[in-house]
Amino acid sequence: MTVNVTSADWYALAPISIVAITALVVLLADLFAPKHVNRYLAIVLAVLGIVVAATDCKAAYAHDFAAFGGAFIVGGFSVVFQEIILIAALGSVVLYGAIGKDDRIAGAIALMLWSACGAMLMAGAGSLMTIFLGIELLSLALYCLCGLADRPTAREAAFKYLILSSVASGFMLYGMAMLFGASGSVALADLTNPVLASNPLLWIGGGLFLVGISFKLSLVPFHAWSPDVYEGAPLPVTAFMSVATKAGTLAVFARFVYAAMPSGVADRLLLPIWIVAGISMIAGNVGMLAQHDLKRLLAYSGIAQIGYMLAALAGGTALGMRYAIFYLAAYTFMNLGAFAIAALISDDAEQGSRLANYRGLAQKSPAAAALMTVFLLALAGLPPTAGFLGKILILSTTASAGYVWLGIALIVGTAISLYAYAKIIRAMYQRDEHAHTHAAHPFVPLAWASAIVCCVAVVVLTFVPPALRDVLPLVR
Amino acid sequence: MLPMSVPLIDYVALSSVIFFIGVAGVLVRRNPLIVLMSIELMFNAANLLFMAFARAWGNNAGHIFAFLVITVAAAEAAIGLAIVVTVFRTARHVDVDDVSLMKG
Amino acid sequence: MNPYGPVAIYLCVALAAALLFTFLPGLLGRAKPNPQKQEAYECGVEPTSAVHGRFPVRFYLIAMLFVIFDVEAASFYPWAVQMHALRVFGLVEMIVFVIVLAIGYAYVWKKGGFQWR
Amino acid sequence: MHYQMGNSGSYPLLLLLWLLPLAGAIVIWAFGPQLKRLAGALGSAVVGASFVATLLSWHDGTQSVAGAGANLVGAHQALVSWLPGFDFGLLLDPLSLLWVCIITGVGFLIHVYSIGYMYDDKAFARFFAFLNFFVFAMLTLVLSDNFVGLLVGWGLVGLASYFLIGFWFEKPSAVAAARKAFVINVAGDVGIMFAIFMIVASVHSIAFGDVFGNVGSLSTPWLLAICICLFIGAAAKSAQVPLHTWLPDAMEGPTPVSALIHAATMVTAGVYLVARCAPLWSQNADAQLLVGIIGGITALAGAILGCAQWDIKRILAYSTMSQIGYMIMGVGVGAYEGGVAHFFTHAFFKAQLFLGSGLIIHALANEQDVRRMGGLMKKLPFAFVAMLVGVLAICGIPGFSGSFSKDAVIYGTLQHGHPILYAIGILTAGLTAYYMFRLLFVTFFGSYRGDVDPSDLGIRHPELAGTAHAAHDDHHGEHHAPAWLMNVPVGILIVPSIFAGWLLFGGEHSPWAQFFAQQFPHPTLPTPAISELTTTLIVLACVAVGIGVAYARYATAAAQADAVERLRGESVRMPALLTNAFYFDAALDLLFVRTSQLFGTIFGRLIDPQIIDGAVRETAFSAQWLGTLVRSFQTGLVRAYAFVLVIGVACFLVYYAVISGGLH
Repeated sequence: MTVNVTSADWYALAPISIVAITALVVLLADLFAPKHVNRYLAIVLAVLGIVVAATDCKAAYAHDFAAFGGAFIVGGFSVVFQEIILIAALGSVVLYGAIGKDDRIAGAIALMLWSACGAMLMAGAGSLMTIFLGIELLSLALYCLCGLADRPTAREAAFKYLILSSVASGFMLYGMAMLFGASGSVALADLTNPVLASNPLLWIGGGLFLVGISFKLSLVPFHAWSPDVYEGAPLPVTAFMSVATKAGTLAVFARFVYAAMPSGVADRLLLPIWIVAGISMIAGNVGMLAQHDLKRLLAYSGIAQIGYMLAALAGGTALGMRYAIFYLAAYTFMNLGAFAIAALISDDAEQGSRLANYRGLAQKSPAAAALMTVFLLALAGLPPTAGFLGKILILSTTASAGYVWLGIALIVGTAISLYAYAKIIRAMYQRDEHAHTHAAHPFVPLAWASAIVCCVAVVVLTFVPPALRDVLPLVR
Repeated sequence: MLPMSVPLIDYVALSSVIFFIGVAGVLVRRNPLIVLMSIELMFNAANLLFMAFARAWGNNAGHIFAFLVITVAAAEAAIGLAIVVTVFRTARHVDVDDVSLMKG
Repeated sequence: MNPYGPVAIYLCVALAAALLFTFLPGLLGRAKPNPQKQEAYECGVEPTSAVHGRFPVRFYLIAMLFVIFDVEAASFYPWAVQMHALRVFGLVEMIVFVIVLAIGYAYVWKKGGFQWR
Repeated sequence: MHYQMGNSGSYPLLLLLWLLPLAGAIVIWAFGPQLKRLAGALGSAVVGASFVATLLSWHDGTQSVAGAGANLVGAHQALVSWLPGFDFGLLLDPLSLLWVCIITGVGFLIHVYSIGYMYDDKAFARFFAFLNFFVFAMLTLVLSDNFVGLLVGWGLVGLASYFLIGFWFEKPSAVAAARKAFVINVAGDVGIMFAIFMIVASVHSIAFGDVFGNVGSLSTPWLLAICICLFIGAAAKSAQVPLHTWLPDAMEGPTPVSALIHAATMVTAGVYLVARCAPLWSQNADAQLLVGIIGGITALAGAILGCAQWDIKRILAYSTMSQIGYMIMGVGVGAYEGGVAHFFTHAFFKAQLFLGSGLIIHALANEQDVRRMGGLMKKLPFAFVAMLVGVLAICGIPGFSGSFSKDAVIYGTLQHGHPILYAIGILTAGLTAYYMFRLLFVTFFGSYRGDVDPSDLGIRHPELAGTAHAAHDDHHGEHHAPAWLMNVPVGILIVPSIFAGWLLFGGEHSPWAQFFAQQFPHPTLPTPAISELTTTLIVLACVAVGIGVAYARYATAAAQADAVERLRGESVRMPALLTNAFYFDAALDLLFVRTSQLFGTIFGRLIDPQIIDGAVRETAFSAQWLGTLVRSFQTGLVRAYAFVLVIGVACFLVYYAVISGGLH
């Protein structure tokens, strides 16, 4: 047996390698650089690395190449997801730079970058092994990141995430072993063999695999971890987690749906996922109603939002895929933007995420309140934001793919969610006599910049759909 | 598939027994260390399955996967231990059920 | 019947059993809690005292680091088996692996992770 | 399948008339402090220019291509091309042309009037920025060629209305009214949003042309659901029962705002929406009936409530609500031309009435209670003439504009087979005559009852000058706005208030019918038992009775003699049902606030007392019971979460075991 690894294989991994090496450099710089430049150095190095990786990544957009014998597939599909993950990483690193503590900033940023590596690996993963490696790399770094705050809630979040995520990984791994047993190969492409349609190992294994996916996407009833973990984790980590985990896992799921399905089983194999997505849209939005912490509320919101994205994939149409990616991109910006505003008004104890603190925000900082309103409108799916058009697009594809009931769940869920978002907006524009300002962080301009960029993106995406229009992402 | 002296189904049965001992352990035990051990049990049940199928199919990918899982499981155990220590350092009891500051 | 049919049945039954055993004690048993019953162990090692007294965090830390570096060595095994087939690629790959490991080692060292205070 | 509406092409004038008010708003907003009083002139000028551009594009808007089918009338200007089915553009056809004419034409007059009315306001420039912004938003609404553009305009006019109702934000009542209007209007926006969701899910396009062209492919319940959602938006914007409660409160805004937004243009957006979506409504008789009934109820309820008011602007607000009820009833039953015609004439005479009442309020130092007016005929003769013409027009006195359009609506309901709505229409006409003449008699007849000394009228409050009377005091002249600024627009409005209705003269051959020949569906209708002429006579009889009763109660010599006591006694005896406006506000409060609090309490007790107590107190939020249901699953215990997870896995596994055939 010979192994042929060419330079093309290495180029395929280049963006991930760049991010990983950046993380190592950030750590080394933290060891050897003087203390007072630590923060600057870590942020600058990380941002530089991410930008270089994103530039490098873009070049592969028009390619279609299966590296390492099909274990890692580069093409429009992986590039789009990797870019979204890099954007999430950039936004979160900037937020961490804005509000994080000096002494652990390098470690946190390095972990975040490694976590992004895992998600990027998932975006291009073409074999069960790469998927598992990506998920674990993503999760292991996130366990540590969750605990990176001097609060008992942060430690608790890390603990809960660790236990529950490991259990879900266990189920997923067992499912992967069964899929391997069914096809005799770890490549996703080999699962398309029509003979497998009658093999119970494929069905049970596929089911357990989908359990793992559902957990990472935090679909009801595998969602229980996400509100607690989102609430407990440090704010930039929550921002990162809410986007990167979803983006990576959605890529894996999409590839599984579009490129790893024996003919004729997709409807039956994926039905539970669509049901669970429908339940998530309703339950996630209902869960938002009674929350009084922004991070927790956004966790429930995320549960519903991922349901919307899955609804676009239902039916497995090419157009649905494009719309799901569009919505994911829009969601990335509105979510990061909302977290940036939360970071803006947050103090060291992160009381900024308490909804009570948003009362009277419009008096203290009209700009922050206005930006936050845009993000909330986008999350609710109201015009003129990308969230509105994303939802319209998803509805148009869901109905034509024959999943009208998912469309109805989306509409009902949206109706419920309006109430919750309106509550925050109302609170922000209430007059509050006891309004007090928090001690500002030294790097708050970074959070402002990130919020403004996100706001522009959320509005501009409405009018200029990204280049997805020209090249349908390649899925294999 | 290659012929095996012990039928493949026996490996599958054993591994699922181990797996569900792990699941039950996570559900019923209240000591976090034992919960972590139960999770390791789930991972190793999957390893056994990988090995059995790799042998049956004559495909080394299963072996490699098992090595990968061992490495990952070790990292997970280390991180898990670290988190458990930080969470319970100030606690009076080492009990999973005591960790419930956040809810709703 | 398909050869994997029994496994499918088993999985369902086992899962049901796991859930059953979780529920059943709560349903059947009369709840009369007392401090002894509330403890993680009804018998064996007493967990309370160990936490309260001098807690050897350092010991755990060193143990954790040992586990990681020890198990990473397991990754050498497949490489050793396939060394001749992998040739230069394998060598480069392993050097990268060792470098990454070394950076981690250096980081732990510099941060004082090995000091027993 | 793609259907084109309007002749595609490049229409720079159309773009110009649409964007001019936006440019005006931006410039005035940015340079307000430098512009000072010029802001008013600039604001008026851009709207006036927009009106001229509208007249110049008249031909574009009415052009039709011979033999090209009924839809190809008007001008279509593409703007932004998005994904297939999601293109944005402007459409100028007879329907939108009519609205644009009113928005810019009447809008221009009201802008000029505002220069005088707001002359001494410290936020003079800001007012005109908002007013111009409103005009732009309203133009976006009516010019859009697709549902999303319409919704954007729909939301923006709501926003502009919010700003302008709350313009005097030092008054808590104004802020409360603005918030109430905003909330109800957003509820309407959401209704339209859901309609768009359903439309896109079934037609895959947002363009009016595509939706109307494919209306045959929609199932009846789906179409009914779309129509109902659209009408929720229309009802909220057009103050239809039971979403009307914001309109009377909205009178807290400055009077020109009431005239432009809450009488002439914005509140008729619902009429526009129903008329625009005529192809949808025509396919579903149930939806038509619903709209017709709601319109009829609103017309009647508005008229009854108008009889019980003493605030001059609230009387006009209820009459607006009632008249829009007529329009909605007309377009609802399918008498589109009649309903739209009533919008056209109403815009003139209602603007006239509001601006006339503004003259009075301004002259009396912001007095709005008619009980403390009286005998103003001699003091404010110009205002009297203006109000008289408006009142005659709204009552449908033959020859005045309102008579033509109102009769068209009333007769239309009978033509389309709704005798009950026909009766409601006639009854409402009588009531309208009663309360409008009541307003006229109480305000202008008899002797003056107010605190302000009538001989000092307009002089005692020089800071409020710029009125008909203050103009005589030239020693204040250079400090105040010239009186003509307010009088000329009112004078100009008298002309269309009288003559606009004559366009309807001539039945099927009238200019009006020819203007809309290609716009609306024209089903052949059976000839009703009662002819049009008879209808007019019946209406007239009712109007005469209404005027007679009003005269007997308020204008006879006996009634004049002890007017103060009589009016006070009448206020005291007024049924509580009427003074509380049929308890609509209380009912809405009960429905949405109290019930959710009740559910919250019940669920809180059932599930977890601690959670709900803490949550409710902390966020002061009342509808959390549903959320609490979900929260109660989040116990915070890791093992419980794992347990939920494993149950999920069990459900998955059972499904897959069954589906895979492994259990066979």
